[in-house]
Amino acid sequence: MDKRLASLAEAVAGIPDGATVMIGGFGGSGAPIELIHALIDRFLETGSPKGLTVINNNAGNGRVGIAAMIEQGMVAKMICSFPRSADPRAFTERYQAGEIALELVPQGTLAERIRAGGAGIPAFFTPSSVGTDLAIGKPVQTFEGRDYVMERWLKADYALLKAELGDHLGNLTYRMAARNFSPLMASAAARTVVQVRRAVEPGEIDPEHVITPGLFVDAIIEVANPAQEEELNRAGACHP
Amino acid sequence: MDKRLASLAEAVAGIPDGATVMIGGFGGSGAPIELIHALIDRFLETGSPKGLTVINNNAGNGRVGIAAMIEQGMVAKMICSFPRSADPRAFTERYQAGEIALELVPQGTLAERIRAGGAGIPAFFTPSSVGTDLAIGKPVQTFEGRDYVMERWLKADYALLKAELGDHLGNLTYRMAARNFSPLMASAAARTVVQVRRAVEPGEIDPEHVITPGLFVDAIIEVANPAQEEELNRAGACHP
Amino acid sequence: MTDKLTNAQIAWRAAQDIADGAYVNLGIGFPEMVARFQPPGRQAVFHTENGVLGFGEAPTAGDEDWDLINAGKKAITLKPGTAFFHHADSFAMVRGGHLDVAILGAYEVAETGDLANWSTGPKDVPAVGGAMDLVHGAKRVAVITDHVTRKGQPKLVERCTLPLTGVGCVTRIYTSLAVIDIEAGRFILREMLPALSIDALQNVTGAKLHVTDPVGDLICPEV
Amino acid sequence: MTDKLTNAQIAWRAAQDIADGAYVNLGIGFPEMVARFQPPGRQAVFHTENGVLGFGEAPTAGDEDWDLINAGKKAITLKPGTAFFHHADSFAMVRGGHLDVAILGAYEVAETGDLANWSTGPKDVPAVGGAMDLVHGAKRVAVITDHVTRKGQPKLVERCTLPLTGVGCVTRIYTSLAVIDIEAGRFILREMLPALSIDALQNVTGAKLHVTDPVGDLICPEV
Repeated sequence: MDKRLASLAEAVAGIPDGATVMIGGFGGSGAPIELIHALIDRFLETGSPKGLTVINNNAGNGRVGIAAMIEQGMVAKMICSFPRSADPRAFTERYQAGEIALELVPQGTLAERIRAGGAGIPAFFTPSSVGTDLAIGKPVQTFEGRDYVMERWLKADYALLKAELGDHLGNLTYRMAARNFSPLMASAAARTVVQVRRAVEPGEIDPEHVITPGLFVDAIIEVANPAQEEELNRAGACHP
Repeated sequence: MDKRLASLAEAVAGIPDGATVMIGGFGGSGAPIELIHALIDRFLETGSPKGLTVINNNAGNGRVGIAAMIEQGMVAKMICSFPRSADPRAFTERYQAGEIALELVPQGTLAERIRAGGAGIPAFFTPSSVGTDLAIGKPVQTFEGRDYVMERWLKADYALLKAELGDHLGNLTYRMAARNFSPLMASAAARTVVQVRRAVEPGEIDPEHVITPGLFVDAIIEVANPAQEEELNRAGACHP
Repeated sequence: MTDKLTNAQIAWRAAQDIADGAYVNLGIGFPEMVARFQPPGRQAVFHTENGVLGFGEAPTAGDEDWDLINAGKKAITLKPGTAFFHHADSFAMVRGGHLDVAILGAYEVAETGDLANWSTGPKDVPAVGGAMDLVHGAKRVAVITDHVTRKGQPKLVERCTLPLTGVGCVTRIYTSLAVIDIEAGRFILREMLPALSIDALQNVTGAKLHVTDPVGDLICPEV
Repeated sequence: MTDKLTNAQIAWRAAQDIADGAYVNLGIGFPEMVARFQPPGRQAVFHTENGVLGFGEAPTAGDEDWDLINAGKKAITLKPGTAFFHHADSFAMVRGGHLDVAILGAYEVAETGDLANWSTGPKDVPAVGGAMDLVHGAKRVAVITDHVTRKGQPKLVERCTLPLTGVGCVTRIYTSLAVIDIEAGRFILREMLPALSIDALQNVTGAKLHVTDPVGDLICPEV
């Protein structure tokens, strides 16, 4: 079993129109810029994939990464907790024009819904959002005198993630806070594709240091010097 | 902040009669033998704590550890998935005599209930046990045409755990498969006490290798050469 | 020609259906034997409930590390690519549908796919372990078992009489006499020992055996 | 004597109530300032939603590592004892009641303890982040805020008019003029600027201020 792919183009080739795609990262930390840009390049060449539902904590920043996907018109809906950023114009413009849908989810609920999707738990109860507009229409149940909202799992067709080390079996480590949503998304997508800074042989990652076991990963592609979204934005970068 | 304790006796001093105690380990792997035996020693000296509810995957093996607690009559109830072992006589005898209660929980449900207790999730749905005797009396709900049982969180007054490294802030690592339930139990107990093979300075554990962040840990006690339950049993050991 | 397959031969036959790279959980006891018979060129990745993926074979006696065990509390070994994780993550793998195959033992299997393998009744100390999670998690749940009980009673039945582990969960049964699929609430006979007749097999089976395609010969090497 | 406290002074005052060793989450923006004013001899452990516990101060400009950020996407640093974890574990810490204190900003706080701090209405792009989790997780939820809006309208009110972040969750408010507790659906005045009268404070407060104990002087150093 060898989960390595040969190219970024191959890594994003299978994502169809209308797919739900989880994209790792919190702001620029952990954002798989090269995978996202490969997907944009495919869209620019072929017109596909479009009509995507994208799941990420944010809704893009500047003119790279998820913001560039939105700018190109590939995204029909964002599921996120915080669609604001230093430069949120791509999302804001489309949102205010009614061209992109938004499902706003409290950050902890978003994380837990994704985990539930990966863990085979169709629904769970949380105190978050009880009594607020974000709980409207959701079942509320009382446990030990306190109200909780029932939330549903969240799954995706694809997850596009960035990791630090990845072995051929798909075992992953992450760099510092770049971990964030990625281990959860790896478990909740039908197909999980990961750009790793360094592809290593099985056994090079200490079994106690594996963060995402290979079972959750379908494919890895080495991107040795990945771009940092924050640095791209500070340099005023734009894709394409 | 320094979470180190001076003695095993101090570590188990506060556990009251009737407490619910989570005990880490799966069989002998990860079993905090020295903490358990310190608790037994306290009981033999003072008659307390008794009437305990113990949560562990198993119900003891041989005449050490949890089995010895049961043999001494400290345990009123076990919550576990598998109360069988190579030498289950302590539990079996008390159970057949009607002297100990048993709440049998599927292993994955047990793990998830403990995680839910630590994560502030009062209830969740699982397919495990649907249509079986272990689902009797539990609410069943259908999602996307499939039935799921609602399960409740599980919390404890104390967790007694074994870890490999522990720093003064309570950050922990575990050795190989000795991890099992312990990171979950650390989060679900009002007070978490951990015997560590080596107490280290903050910074000695790589932040990416921490398995249980210190926030979940109240106290650590160094036990440099911990006994292995399996080895004790193979040697026919008995406590006291 | 043997009367029936040995346990090792049943395990061998089950192992032939495991694809290269499949993620597999083997129930404790007899099912663990399946790991020994992976066909050449195929490597399954084995999962054990207590938080290990991709582990190796049993160590030689005396080399055990008792922090490194499987769900049956037997010593295992590391191999390149092994990963450790906690119990909630382990059962996320199970419940979340990430395992390709789970192979379990059985007291009874019904033509409905119902499985009973955790309790022989109220006299016993009940112990369920991870079985109720596995039957709802793996993409394919198979059973390996002697075709009949020690007393010669059928283990393949119309309805289970013992407490259920799961409802409608088993899709294939490897027995000492046959390979039988469960489809739409029926036992479909796929393979049986060449010396056996369908009538003879039906006689030791507690529910109707259906034949929808030619029945293959169940031939296993001496293992 | 100043008319009102600066934001830094409000943050300083809030920091005085944080015990040594407390686990603390500071909301993004203004609340982050609280970390600067830990009293000598006390060290809180700061949590940030994106999976870091026990991190250090901001790096000097040019030394940022953009994989090491806080929930406000600002660069932070490691210090001995820092731990990383994923988002589900991070919010297990929050929702599970493991944080001692969360300090948040506010658009409005009601005498009921209701907080509104995530949406200024339908014209805006809504963004909630982790606020709705934090208000139900931390053992103590405090607000730091100017006492009135930029237009001089009260931010402490009988009932919030903006969309709620949480119901009955805030227990203490540190404002530019006063420290106010919320108990049993009432604002209880604890401290106010020495130059201020209760009447003057009541005039800029949208709900009745109750006095149950002697009101302390709110005195902050120039920071």
